[in-house]
Amino acid sequence: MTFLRRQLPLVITFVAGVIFTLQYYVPHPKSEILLTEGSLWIQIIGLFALVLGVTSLFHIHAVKIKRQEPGWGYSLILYFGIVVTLAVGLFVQWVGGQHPGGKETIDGAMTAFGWIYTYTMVPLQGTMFAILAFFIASAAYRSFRARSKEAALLLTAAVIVMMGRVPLGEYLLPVTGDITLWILNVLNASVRRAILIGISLGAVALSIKIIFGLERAYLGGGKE
Amino acid sequence: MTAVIPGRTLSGVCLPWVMLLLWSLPLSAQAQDLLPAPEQVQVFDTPNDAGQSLTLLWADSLRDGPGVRYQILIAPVADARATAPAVDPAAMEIVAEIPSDSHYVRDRSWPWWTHPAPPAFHRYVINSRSGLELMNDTPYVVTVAAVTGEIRTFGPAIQAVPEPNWVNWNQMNNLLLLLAFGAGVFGSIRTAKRREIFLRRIPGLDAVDEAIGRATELGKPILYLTGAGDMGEPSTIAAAVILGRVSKRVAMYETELIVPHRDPIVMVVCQEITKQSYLEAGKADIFKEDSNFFITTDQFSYTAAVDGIMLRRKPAANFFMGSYFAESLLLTETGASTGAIQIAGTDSDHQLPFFVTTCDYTLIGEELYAASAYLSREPVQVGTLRGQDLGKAVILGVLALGTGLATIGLILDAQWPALLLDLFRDYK
Amino acid sequence: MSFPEKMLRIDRRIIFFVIGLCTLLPLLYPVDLPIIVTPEVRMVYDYIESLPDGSVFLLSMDFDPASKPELEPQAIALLRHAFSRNLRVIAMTLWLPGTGLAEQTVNRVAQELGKVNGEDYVFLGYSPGVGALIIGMGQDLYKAFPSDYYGNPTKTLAVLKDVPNLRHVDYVVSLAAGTPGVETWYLFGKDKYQFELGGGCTGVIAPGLYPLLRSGQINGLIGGMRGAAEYELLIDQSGSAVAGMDAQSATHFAIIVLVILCNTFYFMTRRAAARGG
Amino acid sequence: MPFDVVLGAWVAVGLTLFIFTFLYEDNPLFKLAEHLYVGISVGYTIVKGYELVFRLIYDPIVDEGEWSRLIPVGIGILMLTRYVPKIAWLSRIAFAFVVGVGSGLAIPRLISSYILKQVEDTVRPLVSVLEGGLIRPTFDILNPESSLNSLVILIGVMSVLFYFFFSIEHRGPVKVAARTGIFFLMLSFGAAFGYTVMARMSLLIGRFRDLIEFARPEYGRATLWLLAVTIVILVTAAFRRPSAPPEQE
Repeated sequence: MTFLRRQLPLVITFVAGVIFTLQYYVPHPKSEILLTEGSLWIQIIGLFALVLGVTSLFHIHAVKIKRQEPGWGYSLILYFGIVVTLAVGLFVQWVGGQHPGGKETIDGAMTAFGWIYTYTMVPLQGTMFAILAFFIASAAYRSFRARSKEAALLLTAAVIVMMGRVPLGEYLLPVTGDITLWILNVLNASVRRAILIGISLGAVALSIKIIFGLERAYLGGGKE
Repeated sequence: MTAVIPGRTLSGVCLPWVMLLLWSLPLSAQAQDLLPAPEQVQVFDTPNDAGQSLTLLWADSLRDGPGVRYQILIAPVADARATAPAVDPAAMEIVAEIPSDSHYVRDRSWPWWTHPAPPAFHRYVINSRSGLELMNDTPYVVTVAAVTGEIRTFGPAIQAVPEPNWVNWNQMNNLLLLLAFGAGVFGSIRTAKRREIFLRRIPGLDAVDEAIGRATELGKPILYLTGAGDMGEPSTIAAAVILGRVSKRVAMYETELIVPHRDPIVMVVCQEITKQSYLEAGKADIFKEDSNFFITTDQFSYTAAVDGIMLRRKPAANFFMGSYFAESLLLTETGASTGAIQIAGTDSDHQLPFFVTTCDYTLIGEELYAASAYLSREPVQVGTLRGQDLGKAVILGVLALGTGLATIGLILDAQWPALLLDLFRDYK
Repeated sequence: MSFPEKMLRIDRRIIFFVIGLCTLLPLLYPVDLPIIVTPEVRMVYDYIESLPDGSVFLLSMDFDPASKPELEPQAIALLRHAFSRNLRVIAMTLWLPGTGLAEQTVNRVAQELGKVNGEDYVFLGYSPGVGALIIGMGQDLYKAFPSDYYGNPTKTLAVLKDVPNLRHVDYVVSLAAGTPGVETWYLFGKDKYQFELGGGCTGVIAPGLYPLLRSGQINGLIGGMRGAAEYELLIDQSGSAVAGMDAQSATHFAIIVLVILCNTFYFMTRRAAARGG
Repeated sequence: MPFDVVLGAWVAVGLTLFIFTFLYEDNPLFKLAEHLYVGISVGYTIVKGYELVFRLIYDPIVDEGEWSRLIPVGIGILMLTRYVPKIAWLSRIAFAFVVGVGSGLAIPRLISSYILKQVEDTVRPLVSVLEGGLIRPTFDILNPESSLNSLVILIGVMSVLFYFFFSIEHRGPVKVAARTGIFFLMLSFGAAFGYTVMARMSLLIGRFRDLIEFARPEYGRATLWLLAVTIVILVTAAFRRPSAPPEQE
């Protein structure tokens, strides 16, 4: 049993990792078939990962309601949202059409499921992120102070790009458009490139460690 | 790189040349005077691919110009054993007709170890497509003809067999670098297990101690966030390690610690780490189980709740370690408004600008990993960091040396710099 | 507390109010300032212009409703352009919450230009797997997406005839609000299947894509609402992005003024502190 | 205007305003909208997932007889054992497979796209071939391909890499290089900040445009009415708060 619990996952990771690394260098059709099948498998397993994410949220709020923790009423609202969306998405059209799942439109006409999506989910998510517009403004006011050389550089680059990316800035000071493009294409590109190289070295090192079983944190969960 | 050359010689050079010597077609003397036939023709299986493809190479010629075109012709060989297939080139199927000043070897870049022919040679790749299916392991006769007006002169017809290949030699530098880097990382980890490896001190860690000191002076709590990631992300692991250090200090000073989580598993791990730190500091008696607690996995509910904690409890120091998304600004802005010292550490590069502007100190990207390796002194972590440094050192060297070589190469019009430069290029 | 100090500690809700006003007013009373087209955006436009009739164009709308104002105008402009050039359009998304948005956008533009689903375009919808999905499409499109969003088998669709995999796609554009997005399409798609790739993205991730632009890994980049506005100008159909640019100008200048004010107050307090010893 | 559109407008406006109240302070209206949002997104994900089961698993097996798809289904089910403590270790097998394949797929591709390709493009000759075969450095600052800009990029990439170098102390020339790296980093962060301002403002513009649209008479002036209602609720709540116990969450 210990082999199954401890060693088997490591063996699987090792074998899968080595095979799919080497696959890249092998153009033979057999290796291509392996790649096709492998990617399809991951695609299907991805579906279950989706379930995993959803059930954990379900669980957390169920506990909250059960124990009547502070704010459990909001958890009820959350459940209400789930149930209504599910009911509308799965059953309303199941009765009417031949499709098994929820479609936002059928033959160009919006369905009830599409209505929920368009008039609740879209504005809610959109607004949640739109709030950041206000916070970025107050962050700029609070913290964009030329306290040091570094801060001054950051602030100058930010102000130039803010001017160079909008018509009014380019209209008042046409040169900001050119400077913005230069900052983005040259200065910014070089920094991002260095970060990309650094991060990729880190990611490759991590992947190698995972394949060789030196890094096992991803296995997480599952008490032994 | 010696291992590379057989592949090239086998399919790329020897075979076509043997074919060329074996057989060629007589041509009418008159046509040849007007329009010399294509010379040095080579036909072979396209190397480094999945098969169903043949490559044709032939020398450039003085006749190449606007008036002349090339025809590529192909015919299947009925009997594979025949060494000299009796095919009339005029009866072969025309695959393509191309202008004579196109399709050069130089149109595509090759590393020196698979370079098929001089750059000025013509190159045409016959691929399987609708209307023309090339079968693997089936011989074909291929030739090229020069055409101008009514005159057509044929090069030698050569037999070749398309086949799938097991190795893409063009990408061997990729594999080589992978192996070298892997060896570097493992070597460093081994070294780290045997002896102390030098890591420079990360200035951010001083800021951490200072912040804890100030919170103690003020008698206010410390807020520590571990980010949005799960235990599989390196940034979360680093955040947990740094939490160990922070909680030890906090225990010594008997300051209050608040650690709200977004991932239940991370919470459990961090609870253990915190408990251990209190034990090590000899303050197990004041350890509180509920200093680590879980809020919710949802981005904005979590953010709103943490913002609420900041506004009510007014912590003297806020730590933001791990990976963050759009919520970063909502957190740090609220934190700043309460006047707390804020220290961040993240590899989420999209959010770095906000941490850098709104926090007093930020561990940028890899600095977070370095800080955690510095603190934990765990050989695997330290060794990996050292291995990555080796990789960076090599890249730095290649960038400096390569730029010099590339410049000299261009000025002198020399090819030899490619011997090094090609090793660090991406080929398909 | 001195005046500059007070100003530095101003209630942030006042700033919120100013920003709200600066967004609202230009939307109600537009000025229509001229917009300059940048080379990054023009490159995407030129490439689509250069494609012959019937070429295959894949638009991956990798965003969710949170980024709608930035990326939906890009999607609309690109689709209008592709449809008017008579390209065969394959649309899809790597972001599950964006499925409905992507579907509505494609169908709306297709209807507007009289295009027929299944013949001129197809909406594949969402499928899990990210990198594995792209590889799957590169190997065998019909296997990765056995049916389109509406359940029609992909093998039988006229628009996907002779498009068994990504090698037969002429141009892919990913409109990304993060990962998975443009980088994913390069890493698992273009790197192996050798189609041309263009990028569109939100302003947040745009700076991170410049190294890929420079090295030719993507052949153009449409950045944020500004990029969308430029594209709308290129196809000569002003839409919501062009209309939003005045408000964009106003808010940017509001923030620039705030930054200047904050620095003025900051240096005033510093000087006061220096004088006070 | 059809009824469902008008109703949609009212709902959308109401929820939008509820979320915006967060700008004033965290309050029950915001929490209500926020939890509703999480619930609906989860519901949406489940519905889509259900549909995908048919498209990726059920249909290919039933229609095409592709039974091999049952293997990944089996692995996927193992993943779900995470919630059953006794057999939770089985989920490790699924994670091991996914992570193994993922690492394997990523390694060579990362080296190709993010290391080799980036190094390749940084290593450029610091001279350009001009028309007529003349070779000399070019200084056109607006052309990203010019020698000058190639040099700037080289310096930028190298100095930032130096900054992230941990095995040597930052002293002498290394300190100069790392310091240059910091300057480059700050300029790049500034540019990103500026660009992000644009992004966030665009989102706000998008929301405001909807609000303006729904303030029109054909939608029953939803925005104006609901704005009034929201303000009234907030004010009432503000008056009642002192007596209410402090919020816990």
